[in-house]
Amino acid sequence: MSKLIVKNGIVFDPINKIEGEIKDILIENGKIVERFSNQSDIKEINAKNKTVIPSAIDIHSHIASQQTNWLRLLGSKHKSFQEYWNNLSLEYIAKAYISNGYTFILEANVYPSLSKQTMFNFTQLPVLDKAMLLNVSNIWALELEYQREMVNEASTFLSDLLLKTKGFGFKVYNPFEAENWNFQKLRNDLTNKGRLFNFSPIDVYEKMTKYNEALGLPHSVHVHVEGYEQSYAEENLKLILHKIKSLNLISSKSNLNINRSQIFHLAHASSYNIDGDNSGLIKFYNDNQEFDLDLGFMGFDPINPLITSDRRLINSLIAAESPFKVITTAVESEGDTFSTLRIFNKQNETDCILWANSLDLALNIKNMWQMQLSINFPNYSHINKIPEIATLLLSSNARKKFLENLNKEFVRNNKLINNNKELTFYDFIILTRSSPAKSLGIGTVKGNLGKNADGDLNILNINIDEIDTSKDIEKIKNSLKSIEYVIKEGKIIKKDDSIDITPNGKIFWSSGTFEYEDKKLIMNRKKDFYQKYYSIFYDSLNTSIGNEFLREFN
Amino acid sequence: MELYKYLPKTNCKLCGKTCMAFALDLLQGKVKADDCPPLLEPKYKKQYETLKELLGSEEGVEKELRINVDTDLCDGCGICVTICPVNARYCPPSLSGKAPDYPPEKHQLFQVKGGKCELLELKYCRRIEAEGRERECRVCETYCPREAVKIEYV
Amino acid sequence: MEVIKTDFILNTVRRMENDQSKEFSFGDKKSLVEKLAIAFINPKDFDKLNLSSKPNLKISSNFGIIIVKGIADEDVPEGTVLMPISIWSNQITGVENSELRYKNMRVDVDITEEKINDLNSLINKIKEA
Amino acid sequence: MKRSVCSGCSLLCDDIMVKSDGIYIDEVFGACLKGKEKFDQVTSQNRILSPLIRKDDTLQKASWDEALQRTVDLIKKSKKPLIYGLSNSSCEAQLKGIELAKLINGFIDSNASICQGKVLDNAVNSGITLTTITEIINKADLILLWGSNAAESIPRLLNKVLFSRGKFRMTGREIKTLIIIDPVKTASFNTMGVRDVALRITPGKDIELIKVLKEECCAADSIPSEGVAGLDKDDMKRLLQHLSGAEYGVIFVGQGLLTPQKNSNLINELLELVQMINIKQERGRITLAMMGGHFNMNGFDHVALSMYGKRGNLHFKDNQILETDENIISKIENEDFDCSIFIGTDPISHFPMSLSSKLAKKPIILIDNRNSATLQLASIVLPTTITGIECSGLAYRLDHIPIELKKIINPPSKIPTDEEILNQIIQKLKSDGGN
Repeated sequence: MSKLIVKNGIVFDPINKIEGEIKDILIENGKIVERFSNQSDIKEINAKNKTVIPSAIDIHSHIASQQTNWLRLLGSKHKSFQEYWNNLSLEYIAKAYISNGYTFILEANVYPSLSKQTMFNFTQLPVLDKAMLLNVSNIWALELEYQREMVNEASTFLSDLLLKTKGFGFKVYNPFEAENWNFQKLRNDLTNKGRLFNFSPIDVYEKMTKYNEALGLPHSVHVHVEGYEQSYAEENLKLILHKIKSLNLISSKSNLNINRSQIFHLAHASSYNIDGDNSGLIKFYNDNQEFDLDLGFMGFDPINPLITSDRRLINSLIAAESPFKVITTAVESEGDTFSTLRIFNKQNETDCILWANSLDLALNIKNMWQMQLSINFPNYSHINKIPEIATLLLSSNARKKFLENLNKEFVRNNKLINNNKELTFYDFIILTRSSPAKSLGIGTVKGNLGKNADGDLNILNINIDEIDTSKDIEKIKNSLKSIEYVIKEGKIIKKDDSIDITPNGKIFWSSGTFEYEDKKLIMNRKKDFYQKYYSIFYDSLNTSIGNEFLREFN
Repeated sequence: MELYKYLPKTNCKLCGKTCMAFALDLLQGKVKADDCPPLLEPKYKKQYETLKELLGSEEGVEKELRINVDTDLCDGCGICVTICPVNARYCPPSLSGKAPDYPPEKHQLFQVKGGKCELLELKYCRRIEAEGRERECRVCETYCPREAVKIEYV
Repeated sequence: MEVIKTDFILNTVRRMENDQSKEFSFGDKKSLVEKLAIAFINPKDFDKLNLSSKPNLKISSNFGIIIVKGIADEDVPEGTVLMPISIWSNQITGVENSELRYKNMRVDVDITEEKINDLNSLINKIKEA
Repeated sequence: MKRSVCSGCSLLCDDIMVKSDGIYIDEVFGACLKGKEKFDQVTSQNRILSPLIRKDDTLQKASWDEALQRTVDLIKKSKKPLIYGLSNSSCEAQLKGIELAKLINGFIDSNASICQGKVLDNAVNSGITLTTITEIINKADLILLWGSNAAESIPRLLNKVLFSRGKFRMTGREIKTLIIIDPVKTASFNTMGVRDVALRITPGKDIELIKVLKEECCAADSIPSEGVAGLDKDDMKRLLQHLSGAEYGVIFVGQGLLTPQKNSNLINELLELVQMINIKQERGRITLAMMGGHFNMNGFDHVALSMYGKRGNLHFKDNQILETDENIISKIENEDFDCSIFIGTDPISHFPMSLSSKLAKKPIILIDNRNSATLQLASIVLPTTITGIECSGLAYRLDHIPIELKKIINPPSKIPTDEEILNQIIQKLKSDGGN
């Protein structure tokens, strides 16, 4: 069987608290081992004076849902989209991720009715391991469970839904926004009850957090707060965070060795403070370790696709007379989405503030394990911007240089220029590798170079010990830009410029650990609901994806 | 106002009201066709019979309800299955336009089999079991796109 | 008898009973002709053309000519010919600006005693064209 | 008795019940006539059960290996092959079709491009608001059939969208308004109630109606008193009232709207009208739904988009995709091909004579399960299974919801599926040393 040894590399493995040790990594049958079962047929890579790190993990992306196809359709008439995003084809996405050292992606927003499309796309997405989160915040079948606390009923149904669709967890996003059939009138207060429902959005956030912990899923509830990039978002976010905090929940996975300690994951946290003042959020996170967030870096690309369910954002984009058109879809009473294109401009003050927010959070939240680096691909940035983002985090000089090209008004008002804090390389590895793995609950196998973890790693052609990461930014950037080796489960996926996309990746899924004796009764009730109000039977959600693609994770 | 067509339209007021008002009451089951004296005259015989047929056999058992489905015309769209109020009450799937389960419910009137509509149990039809206005139900006939369903009294 | 030539609008449709893709049967070309080599017109047009005197309709467009059986149909508005989409209607539909033209086309309609084209002749026509 | 999915049309009803012993289908419950006919195809005398090769101008039975070899030889000789169809195949087969096109430097497209795909193409220019059937069931109070005869093209559609009783539309048919815009009085007209609106438009004048509605949307009273497109002023007023007053309206775009009219882009105008109404609307929204004919009309669009970022018209050259303005029609019209492969479609029945005769001049490879006009002209015929009955696979419903088709019975005499056939061709081409 296949054996690979990576010799004498300078290893960074934050999960095992290894910071720059010279060490051999042994991989046999895709897993990291302490010693090989026998000494024949060992492939060797000499990593002397090179840096060995786990493969990166993207905790928030939109790459394989139906909405991504609408983006591709919209982009097919824009030359800059085709050139810069290469039509956003699945193969291109996979190659772009691999060349930046990624081997695991989370598709963060899939409607249960469309999950089969995502599964089908996943099987076409080579090499990468992947998982999807189901968006259940608008599902009518859970109407009663959102009104009253019904842990058994909700968890039974949600668990079965994951089993049927092979999802990994849940996303909450604009609860019951679909009640507003028109585009204009929007709810201002999250505590207001819905027009047609006897509960408010805040109930959904609260109940889903509880149900998620009752289910014992690897990942916590994955939350997007409505009104992002708008002034409403800050209030909404505060309200939700304090509400969840008042529940006094603890993570159902905290008994594990490499645990996820959070009960609540906030997606692209950079987009909620439009005024650029993150101090409240930073204080909250420093005080409350049971919350985590991803940073949502913006990259100022020539053109950005945008998938959102946020009407406010879309309305503001339309109002600004965008030359880009919107494809609006309403999916089976599970929610509305909008797909369009947009451009972030370095001379636009708001865009600059959003960009600065990510850095502000990353530099001021004390616990690195509370944060993950994400770019909300493809909404905020192209994955190729990761090396540049790394330099911004590691070096205040790089930051200052970047600021020179931004909106003058913004530079004058923003505090970022005075912040000289710099992250270490070790911190960067936590943000991109270890922390996402931990937050997703897959830290035992991913983002980890310890025994029994998957043999997923990157070899950078750079000796981290010999350089000053805050000064030699070009070296850091180059080593991340052209990663020498990307290895997945012991196979060399990328060496220098050649990328091998033949192996299949696995789809991670989980249905939690919740068991209930009256499961049949509850499921029959739900099936009746589907029978009465949905265009398909509940059982038709069942996906028959081949076992060779699946990997169950609990 | 199909019923009005078949009244004598003389406005003789022998029944105490205009023909139009009489037709409305007739529709609501407040009066019977026999309450119109001119209608019983021989020259209105044909109209009287049509009217009786339209109203159903509430006054006697001399005529039997039939729902004929022309299988040559029917394309099995299942609109009759969905629209039939009796089906809707007993087969939850038909609420969302789905085909009912098989075997059919006891009260189910229609099912689609082999691409054609099939009449199952006529005795639960509203024209037989319901009261008042509901007895006038003829939705299956009204909405059939292929005009394949016919309600008749023979 | 005087020949009446009238301007008509041709529309092609797919009706349940005249769907060629389903009806096609090698062994039963007759039923194919019965169900597909037809054109529906309003009864008033039917009378105007004096169609009962001669059995068939000759429909000609910019793209070609076809002979089919005329059938009176009240649902068709006056001045319109309705044909099921099939190899017969394809004789008079065409391409404009790289798009198919198969609806709302101007055609001339005439009555004729000529025979309805059968399937083999049409297939041969395609082969030989 | 098993619940199954019907692949008779793009509605993909998942509520039909099939009684089968695994070899034959005994009875089908719940499916409409169109669906039933699909099941009848299994044992139809129209079925092709053996590969056929044209020899001396007649089609003769051949062995599978011989037919496959001939196919591969033909493809290898071809410089500009054309692949068309696949709307009656599963997404898995469509994927293989694209792979084949890439391998042989071919041009590939699906039936959607001359049909519902046009609406999506125009959505790029003017945006679009789409909806799905559950939404319509539960929310819609206005159903507009524009140039589409739903009752006959998708028989169970009206049953599901118009007669169903949704969560917010408990009274069902009573609360829903039906508007039909069609020159011909179709079977759908019979489903109208007293409050519904039938608009018998003059054929080919839809564009004028849309233009006036757009003007009326901006400035009141621009409807000429003599009316437009054969409709009088009152009709127009009612139509506009319904459109701008609906809480949730859905326009079903039919074939009648998809043909070009007077050199103007009708679909674009319609989409713009809908956007205008939606921006003005305060109570609700108007959405669009498309009515594909073949059961997996939307599948190819999604497969092609996720693989190459293009909805259709994929033109490959040296493993790269070429920018092209050409479509299947222009390709045939300009005779820019030297061999054509049709999968599950019957172009000779659908294309005008001018195109058919051009197709007939070049060799035709047909992969299909039934006799058709195209078969009469094909050089090689490879029989295939009926997707949705004899093999499973993914398909997209008319509202772009993915539905898994189920295998019910085994195909006769071990006929391979579309996917397997295409794969065999690909493998053989590769092992024979490419083209």
